[in-house]
Amino acid sequence: MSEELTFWEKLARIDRRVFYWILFIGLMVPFIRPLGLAITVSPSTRDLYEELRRVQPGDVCLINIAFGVSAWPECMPATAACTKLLIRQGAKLIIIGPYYDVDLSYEELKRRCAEDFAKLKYGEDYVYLGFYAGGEAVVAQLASDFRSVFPTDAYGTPLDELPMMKNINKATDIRLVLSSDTGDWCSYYIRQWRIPYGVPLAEIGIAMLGSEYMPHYRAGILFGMSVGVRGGAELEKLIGEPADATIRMDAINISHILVIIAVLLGNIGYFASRGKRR
Amino acid sequence: MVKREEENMAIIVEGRGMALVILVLSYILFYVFMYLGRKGREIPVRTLPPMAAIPEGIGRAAEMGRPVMFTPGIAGDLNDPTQGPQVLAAISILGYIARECAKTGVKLDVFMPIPTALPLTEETLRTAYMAEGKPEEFSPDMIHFIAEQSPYLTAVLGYFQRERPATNFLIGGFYYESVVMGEAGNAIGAFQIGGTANIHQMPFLVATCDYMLLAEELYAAGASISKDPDILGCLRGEDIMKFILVALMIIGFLLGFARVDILVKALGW
Amino acid sequence: MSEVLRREVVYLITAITTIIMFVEFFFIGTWSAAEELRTWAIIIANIALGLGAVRLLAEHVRNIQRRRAGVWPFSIWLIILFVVMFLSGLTGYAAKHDPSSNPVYNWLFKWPYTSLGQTLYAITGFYIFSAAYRAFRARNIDAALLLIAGCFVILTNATVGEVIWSGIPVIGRWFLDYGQVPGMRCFLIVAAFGMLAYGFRALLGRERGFYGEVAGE
Amino acid sequence: MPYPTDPAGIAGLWVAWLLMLMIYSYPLYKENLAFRFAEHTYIGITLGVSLIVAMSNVIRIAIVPMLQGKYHYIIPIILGFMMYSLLVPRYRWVSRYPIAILVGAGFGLGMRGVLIPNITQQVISTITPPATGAGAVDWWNYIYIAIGTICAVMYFVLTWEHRGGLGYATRLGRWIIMIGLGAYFGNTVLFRMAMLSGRAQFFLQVLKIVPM
Repeated sequence: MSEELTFWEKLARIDRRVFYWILFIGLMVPFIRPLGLAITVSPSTRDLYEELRRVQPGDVCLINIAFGVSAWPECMPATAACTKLLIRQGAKLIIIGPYYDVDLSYEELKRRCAEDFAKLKYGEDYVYLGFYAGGEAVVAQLASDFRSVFPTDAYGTPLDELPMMKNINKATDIRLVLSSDTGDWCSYYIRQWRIPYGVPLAEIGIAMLGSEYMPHYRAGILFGMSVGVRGGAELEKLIGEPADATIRMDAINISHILVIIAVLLGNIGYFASRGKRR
Repeated sequence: MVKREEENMAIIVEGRGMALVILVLSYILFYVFMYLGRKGREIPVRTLPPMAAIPEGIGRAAEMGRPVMFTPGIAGDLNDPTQGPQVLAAISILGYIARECAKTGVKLDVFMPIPTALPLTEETLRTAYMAEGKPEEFSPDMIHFIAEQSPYLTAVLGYFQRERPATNFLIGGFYYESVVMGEAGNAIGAFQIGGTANIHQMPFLVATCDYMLLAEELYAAGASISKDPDILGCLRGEDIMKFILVALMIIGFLLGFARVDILVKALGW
Repeated sequence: MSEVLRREVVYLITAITTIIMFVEFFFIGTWSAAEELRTWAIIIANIALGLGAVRLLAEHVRNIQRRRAGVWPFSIWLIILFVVMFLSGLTGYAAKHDPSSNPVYNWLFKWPYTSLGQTLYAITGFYIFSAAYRAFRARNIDAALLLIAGCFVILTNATVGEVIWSGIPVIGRWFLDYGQVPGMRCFLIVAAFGMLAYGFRALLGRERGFYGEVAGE
Repeated sequence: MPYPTDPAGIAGLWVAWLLMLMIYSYPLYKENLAFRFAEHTYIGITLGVSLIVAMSNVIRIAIVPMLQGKYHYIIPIILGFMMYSLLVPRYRWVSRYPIAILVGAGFGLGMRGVLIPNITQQVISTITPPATGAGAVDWWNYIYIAIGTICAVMYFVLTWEHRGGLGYATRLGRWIIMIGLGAYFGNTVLFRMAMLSGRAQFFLQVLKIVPM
């Protein structure tokens, strides 16, 4: 170990911390100076957008915020873009979430769509039912009887006193469900809502779920899919309002290029030093 | 306690018939080979390099005079359908690790973020130290509990650089902590053995660990150490089930070209 | 007798619970026992957290008593914070059935707690970066395949990939949509059999490793 | 979140910012007193939060229904407290009873849960040919997935030696697995970097270099 390392060997053994500093600083650059690289819209996002555009005024849509505060950078842009679009289509919204910091996420969602929410009246155009716990069993329960899971909204008002909820109590009363997940919630909705009741469903959560639910999207079980922050950026492009995700895509690009460079350096160092040893 | 409300001709829930067939068939095969194994029938088993490497890892710690760390990942409570069994399998492996540590006198630290698994962990360690004739060396202080995923991760990170374990065992139900622990462990030069059945974390444990128990190997790990006829018999049964599935897939694959979907329908029964 | 109570009855309870879950799944009918047991398990797990808390606090009290170098002042800090958090949450809960109604709890939850959560969740970004640097080296065919698939997907997810070469997203998407399917599918299948066999032994009371018993003894 | 205006909010924001830097001092530098401070802060706060959440869960799931007439919920509550027998050496074994129920429920749900999604559905998807009118590419993918899955499963055959035909199949299986792991790894990079970029953005936002 103590012997003098050649340049190539050093290349294969760069201290991790060098990468960490470069990465952290590199990720800041686009926030200060956006690069604005072009974004192409993938088919799953386009299908999502097209279906949301078919929503009629008065249709009731369910938004499941199944991510915690920690996943805002990844999940919030797509959720916000879809919410804006639905409000502009005249849809009525029910917002729920299975994480106990969902109140914070709901406030953030409202803040990001502030202009749109300003035109709506709580209780008539949208309701926030808040936190629910219990996994798949509760999702099943929700499909057959909303009021058994949420006797009141998040502020303690009984559902019957909310004009919008008058005739809404089960899955078939809902036009479509958007689930933004970091975990398995979409599969609960697939099994408990989509399959038994045929309620249209789309996943708008983290990128890893993009691979997981791709087969469902291809099989037509999900009408569309937004994959992580990239999906968010595509949706922002489609509704013509570049926001958080569009800027973040620049950061993603920089970080991904850095990863590729690191991999190249590692391989160059590895092969060159191996050649030397021989 | 159990009541049946409706009488119906069909007794099996629609769409679950084939699942029941597979379950029963597997159980029969497991049982038959367990029985044969107990009767003394030899069943060869592929050695699992990660299990063979455990003594090496602990020997390394003994030489360096540093501790050994074991953690099962954040996983989930024991009643969690996917994580619970992984935690139990990990605790079984921990029993073996603990015995090796007791033999060589290496300090063992267990980070256990799952409250329901605490009694089992303690019992396992106690038994292991007892079996090696060193019950006095066991202390519940070896087990560190930290609530929730991220604080647990910070505690492990802090521990890595403060205590500098020579060998880390990252075996169990991992989530995002896998890559952080794996890399941070690498940074302190630890020898690492990983294992999980959580598909989403396999790439990271493969990338950061020296040895890795993938999926089924996690549950079968016991066999390659103990040569227990029960475990070996089950393994043989599993292999035969795999051959049956492979045969079904080959037939179905060929029928697919002719667009005959009889097998698809049968499996969906 | 006590041996039976300590061991055999325990295995029997495990086996009966397992079988009740099977019956509910496969056979038509209303099996309230299964639902009930699941709720019990959730209740037990929630109560068990207190046991963890006792252990965690005991460890830090020991740190303080023994003046463990470099750690014990932090152990005091940890215990103070815990007490503040717990009592303020309790007050909030007692007042309005909502711990956040206490301003101290709310502040600690909203700022330090969520921020640390986001920070730790994001720390993986660093480590995945260095893991890629070290692991993605074409040492042999296995590693080369890992490397190729990984790099194409990385460049596909970033929009910059198609700027470099229009073929990258096409290949990358193939890896994502098809290339990775058989590998992932195989893990699903074999992990399932592993669990079936492991569970079967537990059902028969022959897998006792996790009960602290050494196989064959 | 908008930039807070009240003193408590501003203080909170800066505390959050400092704690973030303390944690990142670990990867960016090394373990140090600042990290240790943040680590213990986090563990302490979280223990408080989890206990409160667990307590409210027990009240909601067990105590309230019990007071409403489901008296048998006293059983799981007693079982739960039996776990604490671990602290009394003489009666440690009592904790095995509640664990037996947890283990049974975990295995029962786990085993029944893997049969359809992990086994039958995976086989069905493997042998379902592409829809009518599919092109050559679809058929190639069908062949790749079927042969790939078969070989990869063979790789996990543990009680036969991988020789002859099985040897070739398992080697191909291993390659297929590596492709899967690589693609999965690559896909996760996106998510992780999005999260970290969120923290980089927060770093700048608190300093008011970029708007919140």
